[in-house]
Order: sequence, then structure tokens, then C-alpha cells
Amino acid sequence: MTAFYLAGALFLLANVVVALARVLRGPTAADRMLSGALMGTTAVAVLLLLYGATGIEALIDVALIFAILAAMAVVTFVRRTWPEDADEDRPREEP
Amino acid sequence: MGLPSTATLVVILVTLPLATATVLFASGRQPRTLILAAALLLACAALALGVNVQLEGISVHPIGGWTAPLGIHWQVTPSGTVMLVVTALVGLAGAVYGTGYFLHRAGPEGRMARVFMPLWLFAWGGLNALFVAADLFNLYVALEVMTLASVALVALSARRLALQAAMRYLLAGLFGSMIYLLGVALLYGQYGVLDLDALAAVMDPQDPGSRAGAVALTVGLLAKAAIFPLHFWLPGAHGRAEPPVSAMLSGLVVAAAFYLLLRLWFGPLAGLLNFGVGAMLGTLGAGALLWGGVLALLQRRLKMMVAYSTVSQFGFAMLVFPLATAANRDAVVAGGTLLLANHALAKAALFLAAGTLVRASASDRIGNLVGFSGRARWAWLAVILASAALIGVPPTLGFSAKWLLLQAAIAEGAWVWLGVMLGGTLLTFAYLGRLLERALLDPAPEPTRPPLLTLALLLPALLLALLACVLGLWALDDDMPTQWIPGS
Amino acid sequence: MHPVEMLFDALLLLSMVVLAWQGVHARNLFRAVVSFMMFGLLTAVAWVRLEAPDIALAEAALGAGLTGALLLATLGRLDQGGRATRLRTTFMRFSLPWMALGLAGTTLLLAVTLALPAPGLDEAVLRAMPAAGVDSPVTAVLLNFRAWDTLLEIAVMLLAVVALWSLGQDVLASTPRLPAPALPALVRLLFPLFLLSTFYLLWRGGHGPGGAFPAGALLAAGLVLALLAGARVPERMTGAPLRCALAAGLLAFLMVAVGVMADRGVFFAYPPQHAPILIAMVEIAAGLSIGVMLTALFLGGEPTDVEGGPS
Amino acid sequence: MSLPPGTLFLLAAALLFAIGAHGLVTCRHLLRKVLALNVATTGVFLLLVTLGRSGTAVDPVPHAMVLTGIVVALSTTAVALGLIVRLQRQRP
Repeated sequence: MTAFYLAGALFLLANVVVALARVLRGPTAADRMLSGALMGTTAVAVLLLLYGATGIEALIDVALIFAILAAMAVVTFVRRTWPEDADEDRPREEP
Repeated sequence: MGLPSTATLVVILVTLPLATATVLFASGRQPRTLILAAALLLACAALALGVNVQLEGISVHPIGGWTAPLGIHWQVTPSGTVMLVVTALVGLAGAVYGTGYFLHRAGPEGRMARVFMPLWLFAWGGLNALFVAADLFNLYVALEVMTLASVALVALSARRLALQAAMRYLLAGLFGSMIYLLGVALLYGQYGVLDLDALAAVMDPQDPGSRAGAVALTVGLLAKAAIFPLHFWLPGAHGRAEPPVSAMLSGLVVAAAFYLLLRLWFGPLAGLLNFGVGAMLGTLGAGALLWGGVLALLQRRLKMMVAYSTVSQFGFAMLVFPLATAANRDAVVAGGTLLLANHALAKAALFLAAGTLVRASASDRIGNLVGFSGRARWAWLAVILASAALIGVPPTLGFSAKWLLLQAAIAEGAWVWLGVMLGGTLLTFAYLGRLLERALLDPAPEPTRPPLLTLALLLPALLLALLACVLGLWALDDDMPTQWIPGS
Repeated sequence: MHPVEMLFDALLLLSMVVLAWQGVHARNLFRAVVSFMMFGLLTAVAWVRLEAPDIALAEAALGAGLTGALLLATLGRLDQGGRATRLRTTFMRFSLPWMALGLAGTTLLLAVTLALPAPGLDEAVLRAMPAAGVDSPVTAVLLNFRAWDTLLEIAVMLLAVVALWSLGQDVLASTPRLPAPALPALVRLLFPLFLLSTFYLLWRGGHGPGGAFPAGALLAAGLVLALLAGARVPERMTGAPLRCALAAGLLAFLMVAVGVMADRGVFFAYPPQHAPILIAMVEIAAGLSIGVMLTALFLGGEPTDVEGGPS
Repeated sequence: MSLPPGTLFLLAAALLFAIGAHGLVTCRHLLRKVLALNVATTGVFLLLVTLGRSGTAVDPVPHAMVLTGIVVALSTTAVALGLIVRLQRQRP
């Protein structure tokens, strides 16, 4: 059973990596932010599966915090940062 | 004796500044009597602690009743106590100076008046916590309190250059803390203890963790103590800040990082201090001595000159590492500690007096300073006394400190380091002499509208400078503690 | 170790390293910030893998949650193309030598750390647990064995608020970029949930992972969301009451630390029979105060006026 | 597999530390420097906790240290970000 949970977690982690590619490629700020939110949701699922594998109850709390705080980043983004970066993936500044 | 016990005094010294700062912040007001009473009480507690240490020697005070290695200890050492006393003197002087410098102002600068005292007390509390700490991680947190308060104090002067300097200082300080924490992690991974004495008991110079940890701790502290070549942040931060802030930063905050170097290299890391390490640290010191001294000579602005002088003086202090051997360890540690104390008192006096002179002259350029006249005369007197202490004219504290180190160098036959020390002293003489010569022999005309120089702006600098001169007599006494820092 | 676990760890850590690199060097600043936020998220998962649920909780709440919001808000406050945010660096232009140095350092660090025996203090903690007054070992270390560290850490936090206020800037630019009509309703729905989870975590802290810091972070998140949704701080709350709430955690901690000296004359030595209740008191005061402090850190200035968007 | 336990985590910690330190030195934008500093600090935290685990049982002391460290890092980051904004608003 543990192996099953772990395999599930691994699969979801692979999904996180796919979302990561979207974060990196954009092209718009909203794309990045949304795929970031997706990563957060997937992480909640990963944590719950890890709870299944290990039985550490605190993982549920971690997942709870992730789920609750996911709103915060997106709301901050919408209220404070957007649509400053809504346009193309232009370099905001040279590195 | 009617003095409170050492443990009580330590509790007062570490909690009172934090509590007062918090209360000042919460009330949003700056009642002058409360501030001065707290500062005075702290100074008395530090002096009483000094008396206790003279009688009892090194003492250990577990916090929460937990013994090492699980719990945290406070450790009262002669070296740390000298720093506590000096901190209290400079802290008190700065608090008095601050009431004269900031509180009369209204308008946009009222902001500075509002936040200066809480930040000052936070820094004071961080320093006190650091000087009694005997635990690697506790030292990290105390360092962070000190650094954050110092950065905020530099940023108090909202001018652009000051803000930039504060940013640079913050980054350098955080970089230093991070590397220091890496060292803590490595040593914990090797030995599983954080207490300095417990670490000294198990330390094996051959272990990879102890070597790597020692390097990391040292690099982190060198960045915080602004030792060449990691000094780049210091001149701006100290030169651009408000005068009382510069006094605390140059006199105490940098000294605290350097004190920690002493505490570690002559405490738990003592087994690693061989010829090569000493020579390397000494070379860095010689570089700082030369670089800071030459740049101090070239400065046109008074406070920048004093700031570069700090770089140079801490280069001098680095020479304790190559001079130390098993035989003269305690004398060298004593010399290093007294050097820090002398520098703290003299440099704080110099910065406070510089602030007064700059205000009286309405200019920061050395060429435009008011001459030896009127009330500015008292500020100049403080500059002269502080210069004498920095150069090391007998019988100042600077002389006693340098004398101890010179003796060690002669006994070891370390002629190179002896030469560096003499050269550094000459360089100090040169740049301070240039300041005195410009102002005393070639005075600028009187200001048309002389600003009000209150006692609060004149007295603290003068008293600190006087103390730096007079304490040298105490330091030549035979009653000096034999062991300044507990060794392995 | 199970091979699937190995694979999981490898993938997790690889993603973390890639995100860390992007978080520092991404071409676009916004991309860097989002990468850094995701880095924090995966770090929390890494803490879980290291059997450190307490840190995972704190990282999820502080590292990933509030830091991300703080960075995004800062990004919104910076003008574009402003050159003022850069430091002049003269001798650090060349990336390659530094990179070589970094790789050498990595190898050295790895070689050293692999050889460390890591004895640890777990046995000492276990022996002292019966007298600690709490069941969770991490809470016992934080609030009893090494409580002095924690007190200084709360001082650092309050100091950060004082420092930010001393910079004398306004509360963050209060004109929201876009209208968000559904937001107030959402926040009204979520806010009780935040409060509930705050107290849940405070209660958990006594016997499991949880405690003042994650709880405070959740409270702060709730308050920040409410402010972002346009809630106003009542004017009578901005002066002394706010300052007192900020200072309350540190003051309570100091009072307990000094107050218990009445028992045995030792700083921070809780009397054994009262230790649980005293620790719980400290934890609750600290948790609530931390919530307010974190909110103040997010706002970034002294709220002299009202805050929030159009209500 | 014959890797000693924690090898992967130690490797990641070392890499993160190096990435952060490298970024702190080479980046010019202040916000990036702050991010780099945070990355490096995370590397140090990871190192601490991994070392705390490789003994017989889980050692809570590094956990407490890292919790303290996270709060300190957040506080200093907030001050740094405030300074950056202030610096930019300041007209020369």
C-alpha cells in the first residue's frame, strides 16, 4: 500500500514539473501565476499521499495551510502586481 | 558587599534594554526621564558587574535551569565584561547626546527623534546579549538583533547615500550571518553541541567538520567586523549615518563581531590557531591597517576620515592572532580586549565630537571646520584626547593595549609584526595629525551665526575621551584578571 | 530506502535546484519572484521528506505563503526600469570565475558534510522531556530548553517592524490595479476559517507540530487578505492599540521570563507545576502578536491613515 | 542503492548554498540579491536538518534552530524589501 501511495506522489510530482515548465515559459504573468497556483494544489495532493505513506498526522495540517494560503498569493498578485506584467515576456530589466 | 548577584545583573543587562525599547515603541512617546533613567541603570549594572567579575572571575549562569549541552548558558568573562562596561558607557553617552541632537527637532526630522531611542536600545540589548552568550546559535540570534538595529539606525538619515549605505550594510551583514550559520551547522554536525565550553572540550583540530566550521565562522565574522577585504560596506555606513549612530556602530557593533572572533579563536577554536592561520589573519590585518590608513589620509570629509580610521584600527587588532602563543595567550587576549575597549571609547568620542563640530561649522569638510574657539573648543578638546588614545600616547588605554601586544611581539621575536604595528601607529598619527593641524593651526573664520552647542552635545564626547585616557592607569594595575576568556 | 522514494527525492530536489537558479537569474524579474515562490513550496515538501513537519508548517505559512505575497507586493511598488534598485559593483561583473568557485565550494561542502558523524542532542532532549511541560519535543526546545533564543527571535521580528516604520514610507500603494468585485465576498467567507485554523494550530502546538509561528502566519494571512479585499483599519485602532498589540508578544515573553525568577531565582526556569499553563500563555500571546507583526511587515509602513482600496 | 542516507539532500543543500552565494555576488538588481540570500539560507537550513536526521533518531534541536532561522530570515527580508522600495522612491 505504501508503495502505491508513493508512486502516486511521484506521479503528481512529475505533474508539478510540467507546471514548472509553464512557470518558466509564461508567456504572460497570469500564466505563470496560474501554473504556480496549480503547483500549490498539486502539492496539497502530494502531501496527503505522503500522509498515506507515512502516517504523520501533521502533514494534513501542512496541506491545510497550503490550501488556505494558496488564495493569498493569487489575491496579492491580482491586487498589487497585475496587470503591470500582463503583456509579453519582455525583459523587465537586463539581468 | 551590597552589590546584587552576578546573575541578577546579567538579567538586568539583557532584558532592560529590550523591555524599555518595547515600551517606548508601544507608547509612541519619548519621555526623557525614562530613557535616561534606564540608560543610567544599565550603566550602573554594568559597572557593578565589573566589580563582581574582578572579585569572582569567570562565572556561568544556566538559563531556565537546563544544563549544557541541552540548555543555553550565559557566561560572564572578564573580556566580555570589559565590553559590557564600554557598551554601557557609550550607550549612556549616546542616549544623552541623542536627547540633545534629535529631540529638539520638529517637522520631518521629528521622525528620527521618534525612532532613534527604541532602535538604540534594541542595539544595546543585542550587544549585551552577545557579550554574555556562550552558545553558538544564541550568538547568531544576538548578532541578528544587533545587525538589524544597526541597519535601521544607518537608514535613519534618509538621505540617498545613507540609504544606499544601509542597503549595502544589510546585505553584507546578512551574508556574514548566513556564513556564520553555515559554520554553526558544520560544527553541530561534527560534534552535536552548541555550547562553547562543551565544544572546546570535544574539539579535535583534525576533524574535517571543525576545520570547515572554523573557516565559515571566521569568514562570516570577518564580514561583520569589516576586516579587509570585506570592509567595503563600512566607510559608507559609518560615514553617512547620523553622528551618535556612527559612534555606536564604529565603537561597539564592529567591535562586537571582533570580540566574537577573539572569543572563538581563543576559546573552542584555539586548537586550530597555528602559525599559518595566525599569519593569514595577521596579513589581512596588515592589509586593513595600510588600506584604511591611507584612505583616511586622503579623505576630505571629517566623518568619512573617522570611518576609514575604523577599518585601519581593526586591522591593528587583527595582529593579536599571529602574536598569540600558548605561553602569552592571556596577555594577548587582554591586549586585544583593551584595544577594543580603547577604540570603542575613543572612536565614539571622536564621532560624537565630529557631529558637534560638523553642526557648528555647517559643513562636513575638514577644511571648513570651525576653529578652536567658543564652545567648539570643548569638542576639539575631546578630539585631541580621543586622538591621543587612538594613537596610544601613554598613559591612555590605547597605550596599555599596544604595550601588551608590543611585549608579546618582542618576546616572540616577531619583528615583521612589530614593524607593522609601529607603521600603523605612525599612520594613525599622520591622519589624525592632519585633522588637528588643519583645525588648530589654520582655523577657518568664525561662523556668522554660532549654533547652540548645548552641554548634551559637548559633555558625552569629552567624558568618553577622558575615560579612554584615564582607564589606561587601571589597565597597568597588577590586579588584572589572569584568564580573560575560558580556553580549552 | 525504497527506490520510488529515492526517485521522488531526486525529482523534488532537482526541481528545487532549477527553481532556485531561476529565482535568482531569470531574465524577467516577475518570473524570478514566481520561481522563488514555487521554490518555497517545494522546500516545504522537502521538509516533510526530512521528517520535519514543524518546519514544513512554518515554511508553508511563512516561507511560501507570506514571503511570496511580500515579494509580489514589493514588485508592485517598484517602478519599472528604475535604476535606483541596483548597486554599483565593480569587481563582480565576471560570472564565470565565481561560478567555478561556486562549484568548487559545492564539492568541498558536500565532501565535508558527508563525512560528518552528526551525533545530535536527541537523547538529551528525550531525557528532559518529562520536565518540559509540553509533549512536543520541538515546542519544548523552542519554549523551554532554548526559550532565550526564541525570545530574541521575537525581538528580531518586532525590531523589523520598528525598522520598517522608521523608514517612514507610506503603507503600500493603496490603489489596487484591478477591480475585484467578488473578492470581499470570498474574504468574508474565508476569514472565519483563518481564525479557526489559527486557534487550531495554537492548540496543536502543545502536543504536536504547530505552535505560535504557523498560527501567527495564518492570522496574518487572514488580516492581509481582508486588507487586500478593501477592509479598512478603524482609525481609532491605528495608534496606540496597534503598537500595543505589536509589542504584546515580546513584553509577555519578557514578563514570564523575569516573573518565573520568583520561584527559583533562575531566569526562564518555569516552576514545574505551572510550566504547561505558562508555556501555553506565552504561546498564545506570541502567536497573536506575531500575526499582527507579520501583517505590519506586509504593509511595510506605519498606518497613520486608513488602508485598503475603495470599499 | 548504496548511497549513504541524506546524500541527495546534502548535495541539494550544497548546490543551493552555492547558487545563492554566487547570485548574491554577481547579481546587480537588489531584489535578486535578496532572493539569492534567501536561497543560500535555505541551503544552510537544509544542511542543518539533514545532519540532525542522520543520527539514530530525529533530533529536535536543529528543527527548533531552523524554525527560529526562518522567522529571522523573513524579518530581515521584509526590512530589505522595504529599504529597496524606499531607495527607489528617493529622488537623488
